[in-house]
Amino acid sequence: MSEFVVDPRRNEDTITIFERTRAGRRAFAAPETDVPEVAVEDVLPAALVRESPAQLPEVSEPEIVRHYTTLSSKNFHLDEGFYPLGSCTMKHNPKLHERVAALPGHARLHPLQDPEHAQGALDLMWRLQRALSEIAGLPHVSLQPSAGSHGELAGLLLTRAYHEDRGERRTKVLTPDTSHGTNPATVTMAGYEVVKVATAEDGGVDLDDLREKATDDVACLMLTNPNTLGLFDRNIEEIASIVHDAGATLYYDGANLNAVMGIARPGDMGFDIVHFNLHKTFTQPHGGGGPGAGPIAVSDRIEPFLPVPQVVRVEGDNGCGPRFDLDSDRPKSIGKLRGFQGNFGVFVRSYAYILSLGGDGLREASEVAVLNANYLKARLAEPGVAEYLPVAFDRTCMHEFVLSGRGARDELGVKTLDLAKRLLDHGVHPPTVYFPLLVEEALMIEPTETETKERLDHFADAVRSILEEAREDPEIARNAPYTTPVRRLDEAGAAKRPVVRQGMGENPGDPERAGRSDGESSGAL
Amino acid sequence: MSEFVVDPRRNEDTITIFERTRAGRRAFAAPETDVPEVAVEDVLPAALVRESPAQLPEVSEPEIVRHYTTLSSKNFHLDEGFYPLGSCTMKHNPKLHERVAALPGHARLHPLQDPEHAQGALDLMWRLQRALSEIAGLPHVSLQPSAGSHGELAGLLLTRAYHEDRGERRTKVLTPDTSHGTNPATVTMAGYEVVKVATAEDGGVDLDDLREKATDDVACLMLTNPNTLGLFDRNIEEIASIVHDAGATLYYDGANLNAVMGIARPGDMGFDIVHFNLHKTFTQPHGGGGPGAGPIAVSDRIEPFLPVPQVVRVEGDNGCGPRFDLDSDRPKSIGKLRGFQGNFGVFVRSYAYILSLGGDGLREASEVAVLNANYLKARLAEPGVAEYLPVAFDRTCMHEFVLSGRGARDELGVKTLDLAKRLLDHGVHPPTVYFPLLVEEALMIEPTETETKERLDHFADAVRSILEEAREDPEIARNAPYTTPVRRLDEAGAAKRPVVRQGMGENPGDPERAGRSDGESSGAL
Amino acid sequence: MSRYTSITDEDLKAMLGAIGAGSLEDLFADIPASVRLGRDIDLPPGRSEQEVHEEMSALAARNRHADAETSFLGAGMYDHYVPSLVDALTSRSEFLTPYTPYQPEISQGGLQVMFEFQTAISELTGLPVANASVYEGPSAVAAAGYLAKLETRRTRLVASRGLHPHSRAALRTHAAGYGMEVVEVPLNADGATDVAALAEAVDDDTAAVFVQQPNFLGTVEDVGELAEAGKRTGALLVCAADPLPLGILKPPGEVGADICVGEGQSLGNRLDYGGPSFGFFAAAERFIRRMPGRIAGETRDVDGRRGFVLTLQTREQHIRREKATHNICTAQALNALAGVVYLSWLGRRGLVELSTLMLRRTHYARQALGLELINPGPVVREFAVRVPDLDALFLRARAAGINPGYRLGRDYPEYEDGLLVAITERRTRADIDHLAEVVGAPQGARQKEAVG
Amino acid sequence: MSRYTSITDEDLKAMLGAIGAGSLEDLFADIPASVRLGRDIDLPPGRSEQEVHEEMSALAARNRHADAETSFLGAGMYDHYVPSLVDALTSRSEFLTPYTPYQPEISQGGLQVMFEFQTAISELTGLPVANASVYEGPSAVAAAGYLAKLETRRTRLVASRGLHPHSRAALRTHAAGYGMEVVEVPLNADGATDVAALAEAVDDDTAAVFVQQPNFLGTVEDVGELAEAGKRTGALLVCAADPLPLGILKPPGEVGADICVGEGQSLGNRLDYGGPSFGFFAAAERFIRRMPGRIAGETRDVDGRRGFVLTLQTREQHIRREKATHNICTAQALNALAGVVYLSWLGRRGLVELSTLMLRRTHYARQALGLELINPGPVVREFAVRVPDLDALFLRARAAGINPGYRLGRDYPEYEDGLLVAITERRTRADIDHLAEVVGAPQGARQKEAVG
Ligand SMILES: Cc1ncc(COP(=O)(O)O)c(C=O)c1O
Ligand SMILES: Cc1ncc(COP(=O)(O)O)c(C=O)c1O
Repeated sequence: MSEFVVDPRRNEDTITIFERTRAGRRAFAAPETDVPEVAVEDVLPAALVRESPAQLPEVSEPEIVRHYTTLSSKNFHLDEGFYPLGSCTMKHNPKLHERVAALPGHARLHPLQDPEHAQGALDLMWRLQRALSEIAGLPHVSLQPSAGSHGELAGLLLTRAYHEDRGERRTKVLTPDTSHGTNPATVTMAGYEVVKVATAEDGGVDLDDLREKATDDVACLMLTNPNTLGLFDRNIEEIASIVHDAGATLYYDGANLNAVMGIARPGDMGFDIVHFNLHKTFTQPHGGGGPGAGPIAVSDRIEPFLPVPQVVRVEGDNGCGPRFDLDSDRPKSIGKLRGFQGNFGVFVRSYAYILSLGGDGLREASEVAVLNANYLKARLAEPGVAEYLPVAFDRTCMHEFVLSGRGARDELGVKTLDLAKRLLDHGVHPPTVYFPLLVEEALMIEPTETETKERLDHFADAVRSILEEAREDPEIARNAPYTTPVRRLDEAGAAKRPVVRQGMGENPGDPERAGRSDGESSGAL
Repeated sequence: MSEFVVDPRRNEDTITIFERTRAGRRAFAAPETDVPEVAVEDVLPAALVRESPAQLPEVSEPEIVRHYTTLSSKNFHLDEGFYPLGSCTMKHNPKLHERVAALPGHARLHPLQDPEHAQGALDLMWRLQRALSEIAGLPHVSLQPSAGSHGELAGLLLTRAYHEDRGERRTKVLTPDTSHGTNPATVTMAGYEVVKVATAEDGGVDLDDLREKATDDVACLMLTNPNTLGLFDRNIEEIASIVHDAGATLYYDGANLNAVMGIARPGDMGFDIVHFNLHKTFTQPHGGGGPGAGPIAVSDRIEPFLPVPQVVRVEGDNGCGPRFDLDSDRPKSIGKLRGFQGNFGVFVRSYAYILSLGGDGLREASEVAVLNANYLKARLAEPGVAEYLPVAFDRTCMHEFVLSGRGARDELGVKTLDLAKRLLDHGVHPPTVYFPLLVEEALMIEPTETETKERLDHFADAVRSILEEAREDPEIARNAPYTTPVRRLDEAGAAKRPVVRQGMGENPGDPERAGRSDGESSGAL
Repeated sequence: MSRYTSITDEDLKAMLGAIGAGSLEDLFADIPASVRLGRDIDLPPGRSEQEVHEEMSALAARNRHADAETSFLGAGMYDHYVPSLVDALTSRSEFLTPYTPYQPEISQGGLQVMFEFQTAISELTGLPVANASVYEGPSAVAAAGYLAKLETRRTRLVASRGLHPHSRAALRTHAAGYGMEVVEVPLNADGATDVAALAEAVDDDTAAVFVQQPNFLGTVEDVGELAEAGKRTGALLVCAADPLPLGILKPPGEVGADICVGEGQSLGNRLDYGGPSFGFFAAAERFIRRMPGRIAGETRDVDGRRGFVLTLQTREQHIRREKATHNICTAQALNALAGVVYLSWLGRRGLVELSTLMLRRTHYARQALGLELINPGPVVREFAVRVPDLDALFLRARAAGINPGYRLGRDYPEYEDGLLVAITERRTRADIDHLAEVVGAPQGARQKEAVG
Repeated sequence: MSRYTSITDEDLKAMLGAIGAGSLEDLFADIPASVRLGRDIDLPPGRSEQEVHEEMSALAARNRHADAETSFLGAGMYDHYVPSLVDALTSRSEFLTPYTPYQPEISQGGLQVMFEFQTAISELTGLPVANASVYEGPSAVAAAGYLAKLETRRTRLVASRGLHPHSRAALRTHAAGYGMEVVEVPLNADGATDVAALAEAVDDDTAAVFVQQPNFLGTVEDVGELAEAGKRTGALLVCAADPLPLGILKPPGEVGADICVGEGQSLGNRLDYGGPSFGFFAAAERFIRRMPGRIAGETRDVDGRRGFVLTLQTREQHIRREKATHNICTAQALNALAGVVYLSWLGRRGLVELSTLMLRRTHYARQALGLELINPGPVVREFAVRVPDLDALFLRARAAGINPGYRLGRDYPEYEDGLLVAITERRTRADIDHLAEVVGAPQGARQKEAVG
């Protein structure tokens, strides 16, 4: 049966909201003008006035709703199925969090409201700080950074301020070759030079290489533990002492904190600075690329340099309870990383999560995350799979693990990319691919604790069936996917001749556009 | 390429929430028990206590969310595309309405709250009553009925009470052969006998037949105007006088009110009782089969019999504003059709709609609804379509129109059902089919005012292309649909051996169930 | 052009051209001038979304809702906690905006939900067949009366005074239509249905007997005993039930009820000042072809894939017209969805845990208030007491931010001084102690310390 | 087992078996005992959804939000009406729960949204290339400084004091990292950037000049004039802009701005006590390969179908690592979605209508208050006045349920008695007159009658 018979809509092109414009349509109605109708020209110098209006869409409410609803249905999402995207901790996003974040007392609170009328918000931030401090095992917290990499930057700016305060100039920052791209990028932005540290046989930091490179011009070692291979570095204490002996700070990239909550704490491992990804470990929904929040926890020696403002708790005198305030009077502070108090809406969700799970629940989350990862690792170590996708470092993993697609590529001619694309046809999100870089054809798999055994089994079965299928006919995987709204896209072409915005006709109702839209009326809805 | 390659998931069976059970899983956590832990057996006689718990699902929150999210994606819905389901008025459901309905002052108000603490709700109901009264052209309104057919029943119970109050016994109710099924069904439930009235050449009521049947044992004529053919009955005044001369009431089925708001009013046409479908004309979302609301408007002579309670407005004495109250002291009332005050949440949405559109907007809605219907009718009267789908009664239509699939069936061997099923592959909802009964292979098409010209054109083009396709190969339509989650279903078998609930194993974790679920782990997610 | 319509002047010209009409006006030529309105509807002009939102918010602000006071109001609708996932799922436009599933191929979501809902209701009531919802509680009772008429052709309906006053009223109102008489049976001194009087009341022309579990006073009825007495002469036993307590109470279907109906609000639905919620309707196998409303059934498609359809439609108005078993068309699908999602959330054990918590707090409250009991018998979520000076109590309670409950005198002259107090999982021991304090119960107050 | 996990005892046994581990404990063998916590985290035990909801509601109740008072607070975030369709669409889990679109075939929704967002931002700013969002306003300013450094290799940044204090602070904080000095240029007597002083301040080592439109006091700056003065020595002109007033103001890109960044909250995002919202970043064509953050581009798939992908990724950290143009990874996709949905809702004409309404009410308010103006020049949505006794005004205003605005003294010693008043479409003439009355402006009061 011809593809057209099977889905007449398949031949259609998607169109943008701008292309739905018809001059005169509108979704907005302005509130009544209840003041004198001064003309813009009368109060603004002509030179400052826009000549022709911005070419925004002209579409009625029903069609805006349909446009974005239809677009949404082209996204794979966490509420649809398994999403084992390594390093991203795609755990369930509880619906309660959206409800409490939407309470007017939270959602409609102005960031510059006097602290005396924002006591609930400040108390919430204070409680979240205390909870994160306890989880990290470090005494002081700033919630300000906007995401993980913003937290990394804060960490290095704090390190610089700390050393400068001691009259030291340090120029280098060490990062393992397994580190996430944001680490080296942050180093450069913070004005340091990156020095790579090698990885040892067992997947941990190569201690000899570290000793060699931990010179007195090194400001910091940025580490992820468990690291991006999903392995806990057994030598963490040794590493800490080497770094501290060199007078450098030890930075903890918290992206993998989901493995160790309530089990081991970065502070107890010797880390000076930790960032949290509230949008990973603490269930802020990812939103297709944000928002997130990257609070940091630090040791006493780093505390004086924390960004402003800091939430402070003022004990209530004569019987009345404590008050909360914002303190910006911190002479040694590195200043501000962003406006206002940070991504408060994210704090609300994460604090609700901590209340829901409690101390025991957080520990259980980490235990189950590690259990699920090791079970899936075991399922993928079965014959029929392991030959093609050997695990990169064969150790008990923590919350995630990394396979190498070398075998599949060499023996079946199916690259990791092909495997990932074919997985799309099985209704699951592929793992993180081609990272970490030191693993050839890497597949980085993080199931998280909120998945069922059935989901893990289904994924393992899907991988197995794809490999079986590839033994028969590797072309099937090489040309996958088949069931998605679009199939493989020309990324090279997109980068060579970038089209990064909608072309606009002379005016929204113009022929070119109309042309587009006849296209539409013949089907592209 | 085999279908399995194109979509490995296609071979899977859906499973129910009950089949996702694994003993011990849970989404619910109970609030703390802060009172003495008396045992159920100690306070309830054993004879009254349930022996084994109800076999509800045992599933965690993430999997409940995925289950119902995945199910939802198997529904075609109004926010996705064109939904010209005749007689159902599938107009856009403004998102504002969901927001205001969810305000705690509305959503969390107990129905038995003292009126003095429910003044906002009673004021809203009062205002909605006034607005509906003005739109219908009848002085009195009761919001109580739960849907259109409940309103119909109210209308006939009122008619009965009215006649009995005058000491009359009447046994028959007239309905045109074009009437909706709820009309005759209501007649029987109200204890009357149905007498059919014929339809004339022009699609209106056959006056001679009406005169003949309008005897003095007739209690009421139930009419839809415009009728279910989408035609306005030009003889409405004549009809009214015939009915009234017979001493019967004239009932207006308001399902088609969307055609005439602000243009003509049932009260002015001579109707005594009108029901509104707030879930059609006034945008209450249909919810996949409700909720709705079927308020009624009546003339003075019917008013004494209206259901209780009635919302009353008490003018405020000495300067303070009016108060609102509930009046149940109405001796001639037919009583209660249901509990409490009716579907208040629906009233909130419909009142917000009336505020948004205003008098002028409501008229415009009807005008555009009629424009869209006549335009689509014209597009479907073009050669290539009209031969196969002639319009049933060739007159200017109102908000909807009816085509006959006779031609397509006889010349192409494609029945209206086949055409409808093939439309599913084009991403639009089919029209209402096989109703009204007097039109062979009927297609009843109601675009509503909130559709764009592009949507109408796309639908017309789709119908044309299906007919063209059928000229080549009628099998394509006969075997359609191809792109839906399931294809044609065995309805006869379902009715012959009804399976209307999930079979349950001995206990949720039992083998049978587990069996089901291995099925799941091999794919059905 | 309004913000919900899309016809531009250009569109209008083109469309009128295609129609062959000169103006919009022409399209209404069939409407006689004599019935034209000939003026604008007398309503204020349309307003912006923001302004409408402000107006609606101002109205809402004039209601004292369940979060604005500590409320012990029940009497048919209850202030239960509705979990977030219910709102998250029912607000998905895939569930919110479709019509009744007339095209099963593109309605499998809604149809499977109905099938799951029917299963859950069947489990709760102990009856094998349930429909996909009816309007709400009292009209469901009336629908049961109609089924009894069709089934037995008899003309009398006997109802316990323990049946919700609104249910009895709706039954009378509907029965007046289908031509039946409703007789009431009193409650005994313990606030339970008087079995002897019930046995008395039924005769050979009695089509059905109606009882409620728990009854309006909160008394847990011995449905088995009532069934025995009520069915002597071949009448059907109809039990109206609050579905939540069925988590721990004997399912009516197991002790002789032929039909079990009820109000579904307590299952994940909002208070909404009384609606929309849903009614449920479950019955014994033999009534399956006499049931009102939609029923979803399981089947297979041409490719052998499992699927669901609306089934047994030959009962329904759109097919059977005047011979239909009921006239209902639009029902309460979205509310029923909330119900089955809520029940899935509670789960097998959660339902028992929640019912047990309510039972415990109810018993705690009953003695904490220290008032004379109207129904000393077994209760699970609600109970009735006599209050010496009810008006005074209401004044004190209101001042304390408490709504003490429902005045039984509104419907029961025999309980002029009666107060009906409802307990849910939202009413904590502290709330109950606060009420006790206001009531002036010494021990109520004492327990307060205990909690503090 | 928590309500978010699903591993039953049975599952656990089976899974440990498959792993070949004796216990959960075994899986953590790699963690040295010496760094084990060895106790439970010191946090209260987990609670039910209902209890958490109550706790969070109690916290929220201790905040005075924008509906609980008549607020004239702005200063970077504004109380605009967010239409319902924004919430309805951003709450769809298809948008809410996916990660950054690394697999374009199953992320076309998010990618096309980015493309549409980029187009809208480009239209507003008058610059051809925009990215898919950065964190928020002030850090976007800092990101522009980093681009200027990479582009020019110079070491000085010159910032007008009209730039938001938080933007200047963030610029200093980040510049300390990438090694640049920040110099400030004062405002003139009219509350606009002092052009002469600006011309003075720039030299051959100046990488970029930063101005804001409208500036922090609400003054509409003559960006063209500032660009001329600021770019003399080859520095880039960076304009931070409030996107909403750009509906009527000259797009910075048309008058010499090389880069336009800003805070996007005013476009359909909540106040959220300061975040999350989004920052936008637009620039001239020649900077496209130096932009920070994600950029979506249009392309075709193997079947020739139109599609979108993340493009120009060789700028980004995951590919270029230490050579990346910025370290940003997770940005603000969901907030940017709210932004483009909001702009689609406003539409081509609505944006102008809304901006015009704000302008008119702002001018009405400025004279209604009858106070000495700090910035007599052109304003559109916000203005600064001197108040003889600010503390007294705040006391009176608070008592009247009004939040009169922002105290400039917090950041500007030179405006110790300054009050910054913001107007949005939510502040009606009646609200303004009420404020005027509290301020004690005779004519403010007079106009009140006029409205009444
Ligand atoms: C190991 C690691 N570090 C840092 C980051 C950056 O965090 P964010 O995306 O919140 O900036 C990530 C995110 O993918 C990560 O996986
Ligand atoms: C003409 C007509 N009358 C009555 C009804 C019944 O209305 P409801 O479904 O609200 O009971 C309908 C609904 O389809 C209808 O189309």
